[in-house]
Amino acid sequence: MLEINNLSKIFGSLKAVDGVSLKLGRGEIRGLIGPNGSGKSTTMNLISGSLQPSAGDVSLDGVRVEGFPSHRIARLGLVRTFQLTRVYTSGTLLEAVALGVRAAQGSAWNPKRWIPTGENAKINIAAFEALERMGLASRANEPAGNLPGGLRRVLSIATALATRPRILLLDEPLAGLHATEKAEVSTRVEQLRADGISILLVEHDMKSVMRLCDRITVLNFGRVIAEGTPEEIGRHPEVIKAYLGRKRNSDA
Amino acid sequence: MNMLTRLLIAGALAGALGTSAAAEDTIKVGVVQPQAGECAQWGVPITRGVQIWAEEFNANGGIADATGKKHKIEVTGYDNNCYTAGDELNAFRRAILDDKVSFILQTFTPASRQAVAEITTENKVLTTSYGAGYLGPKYPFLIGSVTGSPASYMFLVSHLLESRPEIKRVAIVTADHSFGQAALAYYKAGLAPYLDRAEIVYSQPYDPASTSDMLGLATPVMASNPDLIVELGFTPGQQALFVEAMEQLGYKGLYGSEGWTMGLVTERVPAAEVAGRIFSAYVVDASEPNFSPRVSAFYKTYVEKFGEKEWSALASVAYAAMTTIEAGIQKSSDPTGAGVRDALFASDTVDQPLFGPSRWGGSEIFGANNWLMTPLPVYVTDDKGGVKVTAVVDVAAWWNAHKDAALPALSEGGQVSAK
Amino acid sequence: MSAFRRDLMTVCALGAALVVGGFVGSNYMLGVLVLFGMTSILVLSYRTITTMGGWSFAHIAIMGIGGYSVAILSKPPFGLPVLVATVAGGLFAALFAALLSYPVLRTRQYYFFLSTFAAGEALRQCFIQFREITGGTSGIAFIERPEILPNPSSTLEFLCLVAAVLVLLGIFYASLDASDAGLKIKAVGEDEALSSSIGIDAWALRALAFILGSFGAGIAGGLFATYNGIVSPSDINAMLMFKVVAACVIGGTTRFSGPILGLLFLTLIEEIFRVVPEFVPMIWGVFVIIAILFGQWARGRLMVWRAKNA
Amino acid sequence: MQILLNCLSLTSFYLCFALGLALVFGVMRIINFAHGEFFMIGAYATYLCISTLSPQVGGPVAWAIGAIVAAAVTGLLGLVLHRTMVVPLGDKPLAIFISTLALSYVIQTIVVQIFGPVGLSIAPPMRGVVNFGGAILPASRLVVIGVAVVLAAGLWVFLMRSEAGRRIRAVAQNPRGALLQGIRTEKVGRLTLILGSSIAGICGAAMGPISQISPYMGAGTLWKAFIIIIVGGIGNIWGAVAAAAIFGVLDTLMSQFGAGRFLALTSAAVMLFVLSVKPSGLFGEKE
Repeated sequence: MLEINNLSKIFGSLKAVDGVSLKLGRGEIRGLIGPNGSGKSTTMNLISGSLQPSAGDVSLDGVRVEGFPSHRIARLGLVRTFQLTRVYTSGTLLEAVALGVRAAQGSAWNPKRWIPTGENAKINIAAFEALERMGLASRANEPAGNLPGGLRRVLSIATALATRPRILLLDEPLAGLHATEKAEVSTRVEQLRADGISILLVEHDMKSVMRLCDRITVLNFGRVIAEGTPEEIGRHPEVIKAYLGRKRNSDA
Repeated sequence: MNMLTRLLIAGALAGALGTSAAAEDTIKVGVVQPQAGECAQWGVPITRGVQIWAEEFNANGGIADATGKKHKIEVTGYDNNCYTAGDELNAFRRAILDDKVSFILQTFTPASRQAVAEITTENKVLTTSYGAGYLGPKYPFLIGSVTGSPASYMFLVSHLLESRPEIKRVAIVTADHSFGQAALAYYKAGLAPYLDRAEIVYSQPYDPASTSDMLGLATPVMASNPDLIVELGFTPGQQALFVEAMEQLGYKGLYGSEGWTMGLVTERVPAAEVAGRIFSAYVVDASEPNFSPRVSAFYKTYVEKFGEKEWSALASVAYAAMTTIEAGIQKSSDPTGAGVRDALFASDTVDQPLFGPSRWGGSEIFGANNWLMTPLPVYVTDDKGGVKVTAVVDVAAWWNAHKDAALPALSEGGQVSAK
Repeated sequence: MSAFRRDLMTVCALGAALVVGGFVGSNYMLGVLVLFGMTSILVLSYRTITTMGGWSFAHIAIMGIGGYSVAILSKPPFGLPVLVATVAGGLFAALFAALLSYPVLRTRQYYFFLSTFAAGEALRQCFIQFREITGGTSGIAFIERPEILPNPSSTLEFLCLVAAVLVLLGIFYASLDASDAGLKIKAVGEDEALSSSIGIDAWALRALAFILGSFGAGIAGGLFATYNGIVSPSDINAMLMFKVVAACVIGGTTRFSGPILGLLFLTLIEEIFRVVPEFVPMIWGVFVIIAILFGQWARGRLMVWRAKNA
Repeated sequence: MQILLNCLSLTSFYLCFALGLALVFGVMRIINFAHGEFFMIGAYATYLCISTLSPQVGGPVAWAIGAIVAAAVTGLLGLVLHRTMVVPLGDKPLAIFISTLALSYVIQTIVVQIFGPVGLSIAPPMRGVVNFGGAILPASRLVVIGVAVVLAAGLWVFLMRSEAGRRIRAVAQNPRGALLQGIRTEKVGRLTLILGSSIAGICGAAMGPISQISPYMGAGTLWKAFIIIIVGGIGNIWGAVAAAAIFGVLDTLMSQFGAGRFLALTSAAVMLFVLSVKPSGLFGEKE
């Protein structure tokens, strides 16, 4: 269970994120939307540890984690993907995802980890499962280098999944996908909820957001201007104003 | 960066190694000096000096040993990557093990000599230098064939103190590398006997890498207002810059060093202004005509072959060092390292072709008399930018008279290895 | 596992080639092989550091620590046997790398080379300035050969020792490369942000690679010291550093065979042009430039080929 | 007073070393390891001009021609470097670093073949000494200070005022952002590299008469320039100017008061300290 209380981040004089609070329950899919520059990605970076917050706190199952480096937060079960997709391209898809499985295990300093042990098989099975859940199993042994854009994004989700996270932060997972791929990825993301993984979803594709999310938080100029179920958000005057600029006289 | 480049490499591997076949009775001489890189400005003139020495003999059929048999001399230069001790040893291995040389001329610095002490003694290769630096009873094949550095600094500064009673304050400006350290110790040893009437007012070594600011270096030296400045470690160009900076700061005293490239100095400071004030003493300076006709003939051949701009006093120093070996070869019936060594050490004096009779010495400093103390000519600048001999120091006599005062200064400077 | 086995093969083949070459070759060839063996240890340990994406320019200075440790520890008042001192030298080098990793590993890319370049120079200055311990610019001489050698002064036996140490260290680095830690180090080298986002402690793994690589450099430094019998600040020279970097650049660092072939190529040029040593740096430089530009062009070509028939 | 003048002249030397590199490094985030060699080529170009022309036209004019020739030659080299290395290896700073390192050895060997290994020295075109209340400042050093000040000020005006300058600063702050604004970063990169290289050439020409020029003088200057850039701070040309001043004063005082031989050690120690405290340097902003 993820809990954020009036998180804020100031760059010089700009309050990029200003007192954002949010609670994410087990297995819940929470949308985080807002016009460009509303602080969505900054909030993601603050939660995942890529950026140090200026104020406010982040707690994971009651444990305060704000200010932790991102790898410690990841080990506590909160993993994120990037807006500009980042994927390991030197090896095959399986090897890329296997790194996700290995990532959380053991400390680098213990010499036992310096010897190639036999548990590669166990790791590869876990990696294969992660690929299967994202529908990439058929391409497991292909070089990850020449995956088309959309599939690279799916692979990055699979890599994050391989670390068996409790909370997954997805940064525009559907961007750059065409209709059929979008539908397929949305259903797979929905299935994740069944395994008890809670998801914070930043996405511009309103149709998918409305369909996928249990609740939605709307940001504008770094502040939360609305929170509620997709239906409430759809009709919320503030949200429409934020998106369409000023409210056009009386209609709508 | 991948398979394609590796194929390229595999192709080039086919280049076979060529090793030269060694002719039978030629005398093979190795010169281990930097042939490339920053220090080539010292190494290349030294190698050329030895090559001209060899050509003089080869021109009339080679050098005759005691039995009258003539041997061609073959000189090969080996690079020691700017006096790096490890590379010095590798160059020696290459020269001794592969090319089977019987004589080697190397630098005098203690580090380089210690690195090759064992291999030269094992293979009986007579290794000489234009100075002593490091010798030892366990290493009979390490010898010093002329007074040379670093001892020449001691004899130069002591000669100046004796011949110029008005000198009261002396500044020693040396670089912080192994040459500089040895020079600092020998300068102090040369001054030790005269400390009752003269004092050392400046002796801070400088960082050789940061000589871009010569004025920053000269200002503290001028602040100690010395009568005599003795230097070691500047390249020829830096020497000229140092003199220019000191003159600009109003210095009127004397300068002393192992050698000055007067061409560069007079470009910056009018010759008349420094006439009679710049002294040098380093084995022999061939550009000065009347010390020894044979050496000035060598100077003409060098300038003819390589041009006046490429001249460096070190070439004549190397030439002089080889003349001691020449004396040994001519007196021995078997021109190998061991044979020549026995001939040279048959008696405790050697009739040196350039300097005349000189005694072996150095036991107090190195524990073995493997260093030929040849008399040391001292030069001073004349008003036309040239140099002329002002005195010839009887090195052995001075050493016997003053060694008790000089030895403590040398051991304090870490230059004494006699047990 | 195949990559791990290929690396092991390369290392054992190199060790065997050194020993066989030693028995067959001429005296001088022995010297070249010993130097090649020791420099290979240096290049392999350097490759381990490059896998984490950092091209350190302090490698040769850190090697100096190994050399000086052997020089100091094998003489009174310590009097350790030379081989023990060599291992201690490796540990000291690793310790220094650990200390250095704090300021240096915080930097990225271009700053990493600059700061390691300057740290190496600072270390070389320490060897010069602390005269009482390191003997200043004339260094420390008369270092013994390892006692366990039946007759220490024989170069052939020393060559066998170098080959043995090379194979041992090679196996260690190969296993590290294929191990869990090794894969993570390469992951950090490929994309640090992604690695830390999925839970890999990037800083710790970069430090691990830097320290373990420096351990190898320390061992190589110790071997150089006992072989040359002397260690001095001038041994730490830019030409050797450039040779190590060039070997990794020309040969490529994906597998062990890359740097070794690169080093062989450079040594061959050095030997062929022995008569005109002043041209060697230029020829090395030209081949490094060709390798980088050609590699870049080839990689572009490879990308296109892969995309065409993906 | 003399110490003050020495500090001033040493600061201007260090500025000469570091200015060109700071510009290129600041804007394009690449390190041109051959920068020292451009400095050296500038010095040799001036040497050629002075030794051939000074009999006809006299020292100062020959030196001026030498400086212009130096700027042109090194500028051209900068262009060639940009075309052959920077463009194909644009986004890989490591590859550029190592290939320029290799290039520096190639240039050194070529210059040795032409001019010989023995260092040469340029007869100082401007003789004489200027007196400031007892302390002296040799004319040729005044030239260096003048050149350093003119270059720094000129660069400042060029960057702040001119159109091309603004484009360079834009690329420096945010290469991608600049690209989006339609700035042709490659053209700006080429201009920067030509500018940086010719600055190195001019500084080589200015420093030629007061130091011994040799094919290997580049390496020493480069090391100092690296230190100044690291301490000065990332991408910040004025940081480099300030760092040059800091080291100018520090090194002069140290050699004045007898710690001359520790110069290299302290410079490296200062650099390592700054790096561990503030990785982006004293005046640089976080990357």
